[in-house]
Amino acid sequence: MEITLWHLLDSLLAILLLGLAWSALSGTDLKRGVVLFMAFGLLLSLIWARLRAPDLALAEAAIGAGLSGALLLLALRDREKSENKAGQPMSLLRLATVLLMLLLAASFALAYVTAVTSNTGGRLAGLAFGNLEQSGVSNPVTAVLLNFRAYDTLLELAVLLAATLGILALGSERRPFRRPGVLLGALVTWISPLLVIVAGYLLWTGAHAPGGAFQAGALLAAAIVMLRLGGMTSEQLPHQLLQGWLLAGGIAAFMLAGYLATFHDLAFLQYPAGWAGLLILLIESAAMLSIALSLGLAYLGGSPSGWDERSSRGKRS
Amino acid sequence: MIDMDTLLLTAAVLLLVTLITGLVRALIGPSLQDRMLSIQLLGTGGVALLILLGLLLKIEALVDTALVLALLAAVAAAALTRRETPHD
Amino acid sequence: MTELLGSLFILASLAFFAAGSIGLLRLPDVHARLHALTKADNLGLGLLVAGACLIGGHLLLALKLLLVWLLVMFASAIAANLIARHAMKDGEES
Amino acid sequence: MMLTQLIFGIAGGLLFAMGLRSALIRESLLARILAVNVSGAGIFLAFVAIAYRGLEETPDPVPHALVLTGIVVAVSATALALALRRRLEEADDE
Repeated sequence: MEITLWHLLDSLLAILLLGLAWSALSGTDLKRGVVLFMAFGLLLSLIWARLRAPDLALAEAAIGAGLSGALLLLALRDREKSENKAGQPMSLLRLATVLLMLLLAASFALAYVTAVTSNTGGRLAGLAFGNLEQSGVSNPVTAVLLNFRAYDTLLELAVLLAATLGILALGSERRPFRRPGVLLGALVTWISPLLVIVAGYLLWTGAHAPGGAFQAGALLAAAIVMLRLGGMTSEQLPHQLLQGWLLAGGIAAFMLAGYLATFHDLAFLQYPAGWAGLLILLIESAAMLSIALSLGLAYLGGSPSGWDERSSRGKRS
Repeated sequence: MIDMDTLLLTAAVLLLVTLITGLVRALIGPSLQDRMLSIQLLGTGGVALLILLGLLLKIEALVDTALVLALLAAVAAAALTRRETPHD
Repeated sequence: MTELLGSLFILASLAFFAAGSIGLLRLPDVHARLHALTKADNLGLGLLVAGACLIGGHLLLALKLLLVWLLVMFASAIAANLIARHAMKDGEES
Repeated sequence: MMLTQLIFGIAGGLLFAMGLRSALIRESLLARILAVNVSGAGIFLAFVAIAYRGLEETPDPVPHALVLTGIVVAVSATALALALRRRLEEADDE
């Protein structure tokens, strides 16, 4: 193995990442932990770029650096008696934990070395590249997500929907913010539309370049977060009925496209020849809206106020 | 005369070293705002590093990533500095 | 020729980033550090973007890079203000 | 195995262990949620390092797709965990 300047860059990135993770996890000040965790997400996005994974870099830049941080910062406001401090480690568990860690670290190392050195990893990649032309898109990651392993993505959307339903069932939304000052107001009015435009661009470009429904959905969700920070109330969201349709829309579009294939004597989710590109774009558009609204409602923290008063719908002051 | 890639790579390494230097401030604090500044630093410096990596690895989409990172650094700053609502 | 000029710009930008980081590390309080960081790093990024435009070649890339720079300048100007106000409010309370 | 894969593989393993340790020994729920996220990032890092094929080669898209869905699932799971934590506090207050 020849050591080059690239390896110096890699080592510096890795050390910095570990340093940030360590300081985010240690210490008893939770606010400090959350801010450092946001820096950790930013750095992770740079590492995905370094490892030639621009699709992940885009998603991490939107989610790791922005959305998770915003969610955690809101959660800092829920003060609990035992939780104002991060708390001291429980001493009893310490020894057992260290032993467990050693065991897990050994199995992790074994699994990793096997995965990297064996040839089985190459076979799937070969399959993916070999069939790229029939997939309807030219970005291999989008092809894997929406075509070769579409089942996974369909179920992933179901997981997302389940998590959102859980959040909606757990309680009502947080109080909205006050009207912002001039500066924050300007930031919100400028950044939110830009986020929407870039989301549309990423959705479109995802067919042939890095991007796609997940990145675009995360950016739209970031737009919702930004508007929320600027004092948006849940009344300004679409009508409750429309929200329900949007939330389920990603899965619905996916299922419809899947069943369409069965009318052509194909397997479920096996797109008819020539239609793959269009179907993928339609599924991705619906999935983007579902993902955006799911994550947006997650930032609201619960079911929007007014959702439970079905009778008074539309008459809220 | 050294070639372009070596020059860009050296620049990327040096840039990362300056980022690490700045991030020491995030680790030692002392105030919360010092840590917020480190996010600003990683935002701007991260955009710079992404542009360099895009040139080096010949991935043009990293410029799109830089754009997204710049946008989200603004969202992060807004989320970080938003104070509590009156009756929350 | 353009490549040489581009690399000169990129090397020059490193000096600004270094100044920003050293300022962040060495200056005495949040407001001074803020001033060092945002001014120096935005200038550094501007030089780096100019260099990348010269090296990268085509127009679309250059336009995108320019957009990124403008966006960073706008966002960090406001973010710097927000952080400074945040720090001032903390100062009043304590 | 390439040295780059080794470096990021080790980093991924350490992140995974570090996060898991904190998730087990911390009392605060929020600290645990943070820790699980760091731990998950370690797994993602290992996956992406496995997919890496070299400076000029296109990496394996399958792990990338898995990690991409993983990132989105992780943030929605985090949101659900935070909502549960908030509900738990309200239940304690009653």
